[in-house]
Amino acid sequence: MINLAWLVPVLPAIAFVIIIFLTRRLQMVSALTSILAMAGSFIISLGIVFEVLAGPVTMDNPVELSARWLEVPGSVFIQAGVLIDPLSAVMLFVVTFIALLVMIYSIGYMKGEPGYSTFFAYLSLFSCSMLGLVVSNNYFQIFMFWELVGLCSYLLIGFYYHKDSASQANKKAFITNRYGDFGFMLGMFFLFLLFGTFNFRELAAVIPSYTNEALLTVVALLIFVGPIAKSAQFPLHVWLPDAMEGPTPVSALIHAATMVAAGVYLLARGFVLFESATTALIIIALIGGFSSIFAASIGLVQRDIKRILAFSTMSQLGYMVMAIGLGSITAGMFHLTTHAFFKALLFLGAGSVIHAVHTQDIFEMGGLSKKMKVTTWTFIIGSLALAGIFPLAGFWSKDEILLTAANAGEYFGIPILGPIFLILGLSVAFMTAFYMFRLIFVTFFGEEQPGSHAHESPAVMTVPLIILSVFAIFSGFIGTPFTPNGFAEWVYYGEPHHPHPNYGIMIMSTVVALAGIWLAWLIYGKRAISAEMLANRFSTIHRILYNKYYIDEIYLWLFDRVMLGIADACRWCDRKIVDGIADGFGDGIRAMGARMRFIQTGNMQNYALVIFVAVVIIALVLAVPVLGGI
Amino acid sequence: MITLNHYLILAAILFCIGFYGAIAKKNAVAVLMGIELMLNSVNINLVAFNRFLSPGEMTGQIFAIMVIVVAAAEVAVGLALVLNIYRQRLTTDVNDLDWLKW
Amino acid sequence: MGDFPILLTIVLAPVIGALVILFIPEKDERLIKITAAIATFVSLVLSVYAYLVYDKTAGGFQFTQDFVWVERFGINLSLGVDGMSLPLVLLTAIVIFTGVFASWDMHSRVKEFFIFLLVLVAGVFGVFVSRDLFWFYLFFEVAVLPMYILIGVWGSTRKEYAAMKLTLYLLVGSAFALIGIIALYVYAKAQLGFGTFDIMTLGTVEFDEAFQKFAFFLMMIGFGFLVPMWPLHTWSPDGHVAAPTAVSMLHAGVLMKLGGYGLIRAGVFLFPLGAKYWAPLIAVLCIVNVVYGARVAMVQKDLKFVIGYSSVSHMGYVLLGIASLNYMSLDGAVAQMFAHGIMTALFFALVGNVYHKAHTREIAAFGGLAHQMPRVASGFLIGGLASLGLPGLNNFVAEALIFLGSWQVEKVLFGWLHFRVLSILAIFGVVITAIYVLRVVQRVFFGPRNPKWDHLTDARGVEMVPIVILIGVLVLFGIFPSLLIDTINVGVGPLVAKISAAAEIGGVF
Amino acid sequence: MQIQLADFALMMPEIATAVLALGLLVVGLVVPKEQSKGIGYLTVAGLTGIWLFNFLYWNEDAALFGGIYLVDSYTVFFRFLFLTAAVIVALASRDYVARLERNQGEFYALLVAATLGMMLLAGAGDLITLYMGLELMTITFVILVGYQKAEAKSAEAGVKYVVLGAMSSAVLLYGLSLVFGFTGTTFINDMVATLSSGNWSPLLLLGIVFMIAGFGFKVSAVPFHMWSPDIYEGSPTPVTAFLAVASKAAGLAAFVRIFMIALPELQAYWMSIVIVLTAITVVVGNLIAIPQSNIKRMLAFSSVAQAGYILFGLVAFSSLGVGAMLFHSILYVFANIGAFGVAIAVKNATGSDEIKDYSGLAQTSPFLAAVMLLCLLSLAGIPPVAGFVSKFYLFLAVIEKGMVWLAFVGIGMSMVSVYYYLIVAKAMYLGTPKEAAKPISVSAGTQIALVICMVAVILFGVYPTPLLNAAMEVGYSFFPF
Repeated sequence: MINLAWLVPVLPAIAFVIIIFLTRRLQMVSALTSILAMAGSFIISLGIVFEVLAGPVTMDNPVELSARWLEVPGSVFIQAGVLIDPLSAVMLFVVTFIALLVMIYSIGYMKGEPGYSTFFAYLSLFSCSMLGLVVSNNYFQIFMFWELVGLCSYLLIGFYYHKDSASQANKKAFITNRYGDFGFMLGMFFLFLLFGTFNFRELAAVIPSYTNEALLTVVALLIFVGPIAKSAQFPLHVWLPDAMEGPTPVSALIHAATMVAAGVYLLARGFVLFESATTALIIIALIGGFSSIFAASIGLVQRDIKRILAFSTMSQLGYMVMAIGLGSITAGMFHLTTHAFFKALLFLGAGSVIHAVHTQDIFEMGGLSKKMKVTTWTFIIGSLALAGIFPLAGFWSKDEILLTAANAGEYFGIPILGPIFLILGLSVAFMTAFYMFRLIFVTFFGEEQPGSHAHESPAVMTVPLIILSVFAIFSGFIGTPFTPNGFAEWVYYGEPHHPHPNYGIMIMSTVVALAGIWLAWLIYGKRAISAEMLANRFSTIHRILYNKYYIDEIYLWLFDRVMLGIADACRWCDRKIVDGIADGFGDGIRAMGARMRFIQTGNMQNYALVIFVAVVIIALVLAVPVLGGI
Repeated sequence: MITLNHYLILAAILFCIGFYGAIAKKNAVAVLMGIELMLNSVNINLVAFNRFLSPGEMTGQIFAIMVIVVAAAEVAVGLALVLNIYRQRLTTDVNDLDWLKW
Repeated sequence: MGDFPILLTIVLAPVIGALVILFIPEKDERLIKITAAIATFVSLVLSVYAYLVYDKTAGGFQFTQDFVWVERFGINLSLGVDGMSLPLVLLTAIVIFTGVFASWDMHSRVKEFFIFLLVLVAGVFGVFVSRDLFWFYLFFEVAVLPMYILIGVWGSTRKEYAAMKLTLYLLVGSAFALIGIIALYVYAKAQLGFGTFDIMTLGTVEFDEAFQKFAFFLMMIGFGFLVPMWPLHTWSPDGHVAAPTAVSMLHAGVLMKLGGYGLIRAGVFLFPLGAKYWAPLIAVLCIVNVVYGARVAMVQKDLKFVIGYSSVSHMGYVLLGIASLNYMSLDGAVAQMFAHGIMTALFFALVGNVYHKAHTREIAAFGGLAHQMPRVASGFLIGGLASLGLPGLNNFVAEALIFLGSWQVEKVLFGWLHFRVLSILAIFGVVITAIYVLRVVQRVFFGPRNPKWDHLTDARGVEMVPIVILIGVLVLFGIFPSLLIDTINVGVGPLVAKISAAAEIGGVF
Repeated sequence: MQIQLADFALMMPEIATAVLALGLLVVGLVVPKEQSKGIGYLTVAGLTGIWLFNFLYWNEDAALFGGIYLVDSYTVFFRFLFLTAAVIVALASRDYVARLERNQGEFYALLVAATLGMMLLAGAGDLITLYMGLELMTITFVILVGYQKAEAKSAEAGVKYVVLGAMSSAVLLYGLSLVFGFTGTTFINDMVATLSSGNWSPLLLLGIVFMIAGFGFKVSAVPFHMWSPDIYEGSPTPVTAFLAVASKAAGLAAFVRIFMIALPELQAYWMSIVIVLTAITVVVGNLIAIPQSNIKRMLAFSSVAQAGYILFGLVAFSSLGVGAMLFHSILYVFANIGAFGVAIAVKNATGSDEIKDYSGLAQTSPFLAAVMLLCLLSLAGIPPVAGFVSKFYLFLAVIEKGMVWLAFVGIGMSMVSVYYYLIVAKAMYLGTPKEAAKPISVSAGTQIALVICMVAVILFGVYPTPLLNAAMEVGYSFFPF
């Protein structure tokens, strides 16, 4: 199966082409084409995963297939390649699996929307790009697919292009990501400059022996700018909440489970570089940690169901980035995997809710648990998983990250880092539990809204929910400290570190999560504490949080005043100065002509005089040297 | 003793007088006369050169005769044109001949 | 095909087309257009054929033909294409063929329009297939004047001003180039003992450093007008905006490339030392092009102005590629010329389509056009994505090569400005490009349906021809860049060898 | 001085021209007015015959009558040039002359006589012949310029031309007299010997200055050009065409012959003056042409500028320069007469010479517009029409001498010239025709003339080789340095 790995991204691409050119008018055919292709990819991925688990393919011994893509003799050789190791195998499985489920779900969710076929075409294109990214064997290729997933994200966020907000949001997403790509590109070029290759394995062979750590740090940080944007880390996170303008399945697939995780994947993939630049690693961890608490705090007070989930995603991504920054790609990737399942589940659940009530404001919902049993229960499972309640998936992966955080001091040789990251991680865990259960209490258990015609979604939507909730519950077991030959033995950097169970941390995280749930219950379930009163007491903080720390406003101001200001200045300069000089030159010549024509007075005696004067002048000019010599 | 230089200076003065007449006189006929003077100064030059430099040859004289003949033709045409313009505009003042300008 | 004069036919097919049109009555518009389409199709087919048949292992000039012209001065009509000019010939053929279809809705003075258009394109073809500098120049100038009339008669928005400006700018530029060419001839004649305008023969002459500096300067200014290099660029947005669709396509798509091509051929190739000396200046100016052009594009109100300034910005990349003077960057420069040509032609075809139906190009007047014109919107979006350098489309490959190439340059200007800083600024240009491209896409095509434009019909039938072909080319060469780059490699290789053989000298800064 | 019959044989074209002129005069008197149309065709036929006849003399190189007349390839080339110009002008002026209330024979006779004067001027081997040719040309032109005596502009132009022409003759003569005096000879070919001894009077330089002024007047080099715009504007258009083209070329022929053959020794003195004059001429001519609104006046200033370009050949002072100059002159004939030919046709139809009245010409009369456009392009020096090729060699010649700056001036000013030529193109192509505008009908003769000009302008632009080779051969044999 591994030899067919190249087919994994190609199948959805074929589906895309077929839909665009052939079956746009036939909605169901388009959907089925998409799903069939995806199923094909899924099966191959599954095969790859089993082969990897069984066979000799390990992180140190990957399978690489490549073809020449672009070559400038003696200067650059860029491959189109496939690199299969446990890292990409896991990722392949996650992406194909969730994509498949989301597509099935979309059959129901998108029913009756205009552009139904197009939607599936875009989903296929996205899958192609994402899978291409996953299997890439070099930076250049990963960069290309990196941008392509951005494109798909752009297209899908703007799927409801008739909405102004959607068309603004997709523009914002793309441009913000461009900033990230800019950094990524610079970093990539630096790598090429230093080592002359883009290939991951070749780079892995040479980077550790490179001595200029300062330069490596710069390179690593530049490359990290890419993930900052793509994985919505502070300060380039602003696009992710707005991206929720897209259809909900898109949010589930792209903006929760897969694409936003690409940043994390890239960090894991290129870890050899980051590992060689310790300073960069610390900065990455700090940014990840900060983003995670930053986003979680905003999530506390949001009203829009998808936005809460979006900030949660951002927060969890920050978790993963932090984990990798702290040196454990195992923890990061593990959390990525489990998170993909339960966050996709949550988004699809949210989609199911929105499908039923046609609003996204949680305070306009309420009491849905009676009408939408499957949705409610799967949603709660997802939330528990996210909050990290034993023994759901999230518990194990979060535990792994907290464990890594606790070891940070040791890892970097700076003892203070351990407690800092541990406390940070625990705080996030607390907030996560709080806002998720705030959401649940308000949406599913609060008072029923009058005139609500909510009803359970069709099976085509609920079945994926159920499948995902199964994974949300059990997927954590592949990587518990008690699992033999588990996740840590597959995906690792350097040597596999089998985690030893740290009961202290397990207990602490559980307590913190339960505390969050309890507080949410107090405020929104039992109403023992008035939410309004809290909001009024901490009105400043509430306002800041609700307005997302005013980051958007700052950016808008910067764009309007600085970017457009410079642009206006340039335009002015172009019209008035550059053009002005050129036109002035032309006008000057014309004016000279217009003046000089009056030499021609029409009086012939003047003409004669001119001849005479000219003769005299010439004679004098000649006379000076000649007579001077006599 | 009158040398070549005297003749040359005479011719030069004559040329200048003629030129002055040509550019200062208002009457077109007078202007043409000024030009005649210029041509005559040339004739003096030619003849004087011939006399002083190569007295055996006739080149200068022939040249001068040619000039005289041609000058006559020129003036004939010129006067005709001046006459024509006088018929049209009832003036021969060259300052008024400036319809063509700029 | 044996000895079939492929290149000559490519050049002459439009001319013959024009002559045939001369004898078609003005009334018969359809026949005129079909004739034009056939004439350009012949060129297109032959260009594609030449592109496919070109022997990359042998390299050098192929399909050569020589006609002795003025023996006394060593002027020959020598035709030939190498890896550098071949893609540009192909580009021209594609753009003009699609351009004819893009002007299918032309209904005023059709006969004259197509005659001038075909003459213009013959000139452009001629430039790319000439191996003789005299003919190179001559063909170039042939292309200029029809442009004046085409813009002046069939244009819009300040057309007379723009047409005059464009013509004068181009001519002034060419004047510098002409002096450069003549000086080159005179110098080479003294060295060789015989006069020649043959580019390869001239390439063997060792010009001394002072002369190289002087001559390259002339070429730089001359072709800089064409490219256009800041601050010699203002003709181009005005010209683009005023020109009728097909002319905009040809103008932005191909004519500007004459500048880049000329600068490489007659500048860098002949005067590697001069190129090294002046490269820093080009580099600095091209950054202004890139960043400043993109900035100005950001605040334009007219759709065509946006594209016009985007061309200024994108041609800056070509200049950056040239200024970096290495294999990758020069490859990229040529590839960028090709890619930008296709992309911008696509843009203009689409804008022309919209303008023809809506009679305005004011960005603010539009909104939600994707409802009425989904195909145009998709096309425009793809063009926009190409413009901002999205992988999978041709422009990305070109820009990436240029960036990669310029990244390798270890030069420090003014004693403090590392060349890489310039590269970074250039790369930042892609961010700004994204901003203005997406802004336009969003404002024009997205948003709520505007009933005011309900009468607009989507592109269909003949109108789809340019859109489909141009997008197809963008995607084809975007996914399989080797198809393009391998050919360009063959052309750029000898040039790079020559550059590296030349001594290292300090730059102008 | 030995007079041989063979010498007359070599002068047959001149003699034939003289006979033709006289014959036309007689025929014009004899033929009744209604049938006088044929005189134009007779002229054309006669001139064409002489033109063909002239081919016999291509490889001659002889000094006739002891050297007062030279028949070398230079002379023969200029004969071709003048005859070509005369034929085309005669063809193009058919319509124009037919409208005149005058004896048609006179007009053509004068035209042919002027041609004869030019041929004499080009072939003159000594100063007296030169003067005779010059005056024959000038006086006939004076009459032609004032030919429409009833029209105020024509009459005024006539007076101006006679006064200024005579004055310039006087200035030139004064210079010639000094040159004669201080070289002791009137034979152009003999002067070198006197001068190469290195023993010459400074007053000779004064003579040279006067000669420059005199010839400068004829070729209308700035600042001696002042007459030309007024006279060009006022003259009957066919005369203007002929004047602008042939008279200028004739003046140039003599100018170049004297300065390059007789005075190369003094190059150091006169060359700098000529260079400056050339540059000024190119600049001023082009600049003043910009604001003109009358097409004839615009073309007048453009022809002033053209004189500057032609003088590049003299400035280059090389065989290449002479060749390029000859080449440019003959191409200039086609381009300029073509442009004036269209002006004649338009004037006949609309009665106006104003550029704005050319509005929409491309739609009403596409043929005329095309000829005008191509000819103007040729004047501007834009490929693929002929003017470019010849200017190219002029610039080549100048740059070969290291005067890159002059080439810059020349090319830069060419671009300026494009601007004002394009104003005409703009009117023709961009403008809309007036309501009542009808296609302009032109007679067969004019059409033939225009077709000749157009074909020549395109043909020699694309394939200049034969003509260029001929011009270069003349250049190399005339001035083999």
